[in-house]
Amino acid sequence: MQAFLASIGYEHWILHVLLALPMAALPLVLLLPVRFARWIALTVALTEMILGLGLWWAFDASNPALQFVTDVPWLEQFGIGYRVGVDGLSVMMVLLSVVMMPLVVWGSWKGIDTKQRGFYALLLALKTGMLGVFLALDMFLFYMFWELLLIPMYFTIGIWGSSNRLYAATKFVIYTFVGSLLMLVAILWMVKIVGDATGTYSFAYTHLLANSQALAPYGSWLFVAFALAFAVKVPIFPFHTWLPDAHTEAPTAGSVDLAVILLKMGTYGFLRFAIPFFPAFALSDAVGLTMATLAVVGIIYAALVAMVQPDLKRLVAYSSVSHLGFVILGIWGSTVESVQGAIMVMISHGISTGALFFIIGMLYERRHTRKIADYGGLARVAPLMATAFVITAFSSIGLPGLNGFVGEFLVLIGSFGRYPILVVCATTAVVFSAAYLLWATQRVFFNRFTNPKNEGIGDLSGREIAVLAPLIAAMIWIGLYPGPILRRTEASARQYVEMVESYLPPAEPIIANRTGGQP
Amino acid sequence: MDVVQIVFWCFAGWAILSALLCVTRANPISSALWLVSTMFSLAGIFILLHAEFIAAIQVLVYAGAVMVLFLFVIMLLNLEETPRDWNRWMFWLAGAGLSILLAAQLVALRGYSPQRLANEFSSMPSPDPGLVFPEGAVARQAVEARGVVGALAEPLFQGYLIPFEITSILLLAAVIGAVVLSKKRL
Amino acid sequence: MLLGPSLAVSAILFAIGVAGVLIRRNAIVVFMCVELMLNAVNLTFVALSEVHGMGGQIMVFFVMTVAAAEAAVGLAIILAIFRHTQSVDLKSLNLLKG
Amino acid sequence: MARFAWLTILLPLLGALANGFLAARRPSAKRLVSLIGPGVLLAAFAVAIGAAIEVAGTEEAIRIQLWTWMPVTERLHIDLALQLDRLSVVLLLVVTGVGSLIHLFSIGYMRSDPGYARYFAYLNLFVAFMLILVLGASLPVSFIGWEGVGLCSYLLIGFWFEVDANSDAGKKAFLANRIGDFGVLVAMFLIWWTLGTLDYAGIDATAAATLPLGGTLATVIALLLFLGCTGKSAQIPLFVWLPDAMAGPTPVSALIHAATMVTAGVFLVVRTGVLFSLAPFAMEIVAITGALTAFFAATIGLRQYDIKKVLAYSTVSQLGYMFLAVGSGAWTAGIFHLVTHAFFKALLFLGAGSVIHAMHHAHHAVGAHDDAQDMRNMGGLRTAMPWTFRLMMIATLAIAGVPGLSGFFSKDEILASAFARGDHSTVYLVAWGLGVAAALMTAYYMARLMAMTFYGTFRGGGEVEGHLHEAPAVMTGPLVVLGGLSLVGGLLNLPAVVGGGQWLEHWLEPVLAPANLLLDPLHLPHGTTEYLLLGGAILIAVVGLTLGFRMTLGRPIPLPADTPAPRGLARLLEGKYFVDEFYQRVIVGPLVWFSKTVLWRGFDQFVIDRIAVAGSARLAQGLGWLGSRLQTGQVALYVSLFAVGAVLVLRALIGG
Repeated sequence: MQAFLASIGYEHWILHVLLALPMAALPLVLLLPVRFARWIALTVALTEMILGLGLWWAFDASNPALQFVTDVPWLEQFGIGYRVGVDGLSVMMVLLSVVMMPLVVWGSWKGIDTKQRGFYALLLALKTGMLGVFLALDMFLFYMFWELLLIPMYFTIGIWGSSNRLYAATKFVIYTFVGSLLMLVAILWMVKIVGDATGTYSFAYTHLLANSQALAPYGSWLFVAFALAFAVKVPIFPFHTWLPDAHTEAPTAGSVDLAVILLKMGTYGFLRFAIPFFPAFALSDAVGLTMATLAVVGIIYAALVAMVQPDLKRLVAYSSVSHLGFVILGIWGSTVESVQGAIMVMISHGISTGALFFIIGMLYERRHTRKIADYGGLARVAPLMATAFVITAFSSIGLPGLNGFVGEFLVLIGSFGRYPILVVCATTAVVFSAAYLLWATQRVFFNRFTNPKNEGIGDLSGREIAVLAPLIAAMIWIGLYPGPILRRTEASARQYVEMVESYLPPAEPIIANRTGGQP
Repeated sequence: MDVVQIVFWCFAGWAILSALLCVTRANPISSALWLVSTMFSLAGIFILLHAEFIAAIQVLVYAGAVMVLFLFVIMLLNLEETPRDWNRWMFWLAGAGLSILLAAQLVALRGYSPQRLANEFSSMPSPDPGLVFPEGAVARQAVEARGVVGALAEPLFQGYLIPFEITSILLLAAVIGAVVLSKKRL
Repeated sequence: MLLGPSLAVSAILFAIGVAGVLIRRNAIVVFMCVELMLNAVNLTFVALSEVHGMGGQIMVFFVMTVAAAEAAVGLAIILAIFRHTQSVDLKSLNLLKG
Repeated sequence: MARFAWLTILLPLLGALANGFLAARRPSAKRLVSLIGPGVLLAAFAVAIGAAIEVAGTEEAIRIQLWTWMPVTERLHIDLALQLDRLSVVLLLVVTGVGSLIHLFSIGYMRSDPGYARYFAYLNLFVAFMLILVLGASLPVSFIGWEGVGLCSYLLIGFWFEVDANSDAGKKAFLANRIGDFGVLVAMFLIWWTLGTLDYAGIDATAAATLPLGGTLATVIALLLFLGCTGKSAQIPLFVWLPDAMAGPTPVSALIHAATMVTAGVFLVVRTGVLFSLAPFAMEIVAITGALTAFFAATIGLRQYDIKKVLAYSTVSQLGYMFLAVGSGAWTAGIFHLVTHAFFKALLFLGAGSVIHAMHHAHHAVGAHDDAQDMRNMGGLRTAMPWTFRLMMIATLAIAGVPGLSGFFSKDEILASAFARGDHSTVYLVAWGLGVAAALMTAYYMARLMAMTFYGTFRGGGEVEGHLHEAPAVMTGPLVVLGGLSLVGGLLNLPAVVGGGQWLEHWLEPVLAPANLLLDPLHLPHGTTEYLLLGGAILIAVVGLTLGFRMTLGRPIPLPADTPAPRGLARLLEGKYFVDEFYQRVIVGPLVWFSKTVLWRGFDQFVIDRIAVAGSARLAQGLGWLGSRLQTGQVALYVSLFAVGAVLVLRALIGG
């Protein structure tokens, strides 16, 4: 496979095609009659997937450095260039978003009936933005894609959302925007500092990273700015209130995209930008402890609050906040296991929450309500959907053998050395997540069939099965055989940890001769 | 204090007095007329300052045409006296205070001799201060060289021709504006 | 040399004009005060042109044309307002309130 | 053959998938399902026997590497590997053996149930997960099985999900297990960070060298593991879910809540015996909790009227015995009782199942609606169901500890080892005392159960009695086999005093060697004390049984409708010490209230949404309003502002 890809010079054009294709199809969707909108979006998404999957083989797992790097000067006088590349941290996220694209388009096949052209055009723009964020190696380009995402997301929630959508959409945009403005200031200031120190003013990530020690004196302010922007996106505990609203009001496609990709931009940002640029400050004891505590508080708080949610989507939204708390804990756990675990949680959360949202979307398409109370005993009427929901719920709870467990286990076991008490508290979330998801599953699927309106809902249609089947297959595959994914992210994770380790006091071994224990 | 100074101060006193009265009269007609008298006094001063043509224009155009227009409008609207039509005390106070302040500052300009203006200018990186502020009583030599009207006409139609044309457009626009505004039905 | 004193006179006239505009409520009188301010400026121009060349006087010439145009249009506006509100009292004209 | 041990897992898994597919597509294909379900189990049993024969030959464990599960770093490199050694083979045989018998029984029991295929899919899936747990070579792999069985018990308890009580019971079971799993997870992290490995072999090798004997670390790890076991094996703090788990079909109770899943806790303790033996304090905790659970569960069992509830509390009590055994260092006694208990308790449950089945049919035929599981509606069934009666009587004698039967030997050995361990610390003596009392009560309530069900006259009304008849052959067959095993079970580990070869002791010797090395040897009582103990045990069994029969048959047994409301101690026992209500009011209630009002309404919506978000919006509006106050429409105001500006500019220009 590698040979074939190398023969067609795959690594030269793939990243550009991935970025350009949706944008190229955008005008097509807008101009052609409505009937074709869905089909164009689907074909584009499918081609993106087929091309994108090549990355799985073409990406050389053993070399931690950035690959497929292209560096084309763009706004020369400001030192801005079209710099794109991918490495262990981002390759899996690119693959996840590429794979999710056709599913999202297919998932909202019936759900969206008004203004289809606008919807699919925005969806394509969203796709480019998503891929751009993970591929960009130029701070300006990164920021541009970061902001590019806001507009389509705002309109998707604002126009096709449900009852209280404008409030949710505006809140979402303002929350993210305020955060990212600080980041813009930080980027500009950073470029200036490095420019003064080295003479060349450039936005290139590699350039800034190479002489990031020049940033050390200003490290605290710059890190706080970056951290705020990413914290809002992750979302970390105090900044999370936009997520439940955005999720509840967004249409299925919107909330799936939001859950699967947009939330990961925050954590990816920490891993790629915030910590490597200002390691001294980011990894100091105080910051490390606060971030880890916020993460754990977020995990438990969101799990508890999810338990009492009357609305299904809001419940899953809070569960996302709880899962992403694990990622932040993993990042600050600063061991190879915890960072790998963090990346794994990012991927598996995408899959399981994506599937949950698809199912809730299907329920919403049938009954137009998200209130748990309106449902009851659906397992009798829709057994297939009930099975799918149970499998997804258990993967989201973190049942070993499914994908949720792998990530959570690695994060917890990896971070245990550095924050033992916090990890113990985080593990309690294992119980709470089981509580709220099972309680919801029971009240929706497994209790008395009281509400006559539920009589009419049919079981999963062929299309819906086609959307859910790959996700469930992925859950079981990653749950039992995460090897290939872990191998691909290992090199970069190891490189990141080596960089981090030099700034950290060694995680004090609990028993002196611990390392001798290997048989 | 030679004769010119005395005459100047008479005209100045006259101008200031009539200005004060123009502002304070309740009847708009009287205040308009006091304004005309201010203009005449100013024309006098212009002559002292060797700007005879300007003085003539002042009397002819300004006092003659503009003030007549004012009087005509006042008559048209037959405004009678409006006693106590002063703004609330707050604005009165603000007005008085500000004008005193403004006057104090502008009077301070008195100390400005051409020399001070020149070297202040020269400190700024302008092309050539000499060109901007030629020395001595230039106005008088020009009048002697080219006569009262020529001294003004020559630079007007050579150096400032374009602005001159623009003012014609400006006047045209004003005329059209006035017509449009005042006609009830176009 | 009359530069100093004439500048002083023009300053006083200008100040009186400003005071007039602030104090009076009658639109026409306010207008006249504006004309007075313009005359004060003319005086300054002429005073300086005596020392520095004809530029000043030409400026006076332009100021006059502008004043004339402004008077014409201003009065037309006042006429239109008068026809509308039967009064020229500036206090009543506050449609553009915030 | 041992190399194919993974077949034992794959077969039930395939069975589960096939049945699942059938359940989704053609639920009515009952014949095919009843072929696949038990068939797959029997095949797995055959493979298990093959593997057992091969393992008998070697001392060390056979490790079967399937694939690398989590290749993260050199230190954390978890393989999905199975470990087949003497201990896991015993469990393997019990699970597959008893499992297939129960599958056969279920064919008859569940025949009329519409969810037939779905039931067998879940049952097969359960056996597959249980075998992963038993055969797992490392803690995480066993953890897959550990949580998998929790999942299947959730699905099976809540099988008839139409009834809210059942799905509630299922959820409660899973949450209780999950709380236990929290303990196992944290224990795993501690083990990995201290010993650097999670494989059982690795733990056995490095634990003694790394963890100081009796140190806090070893104790904490052991106690956390025990927390997991209490969750899974329903010991004192987390036993509340087992009685409610009776909401599931009876064969499920037999398989999961008697023979296999609940014993997983005991298996884990024995499997990580080294860690426990490094923490004597933890061993004491295990022993005393086991004894306390045995005692309290037995007391509750005295006053229950639902036949399955009595058996459920009896299971909790017997599990308490197993933990007492393991707590006092007698690993073999624990496993021995586990095996024998699997036989007679499964038999009791299946017997109860056939009774309930018969009662259902009778009620159905007549259209009566009394509770088919309430013993007060039964009575005198020995004539209508002779086979079930005889076999259940064997099991009752076995569990009561009548000499000669399997129960006597296993229970006696536990009490003996607890007594022997007594000279180390008095805790064990107290535990022994509780154990003896529990034994007495066990005999009593089993006798009471038999008396109320089979003796006396049928209290359920004449025409119902006419329809009562023995369960079909497919149900009584497994009963007979289990009856035989209960009879013969004792031979597995005949104590020396009776001339037995203690076969199981030697069989498990290689596996338990590392743990036993650390423990100071257990010198069992011999000579006069031993005979005294034996005599005492026999006396207890006999007294308990006679008392049970005499007391229940003596007084007339009221029907459920007119049973007087219990008072005093009886109310306490019948109400199960109100543990459930206590948990609800003290833990669950406040937690839900706290998260709803304080966290969600209070903090999330009020503090963040109202104050932070809406607050900043109002701030912006306020500033805007302030600005608008300036536009008063007064020309004079604008000019004065203009003038102020002019003055300032001039001031700057000239002043300088």
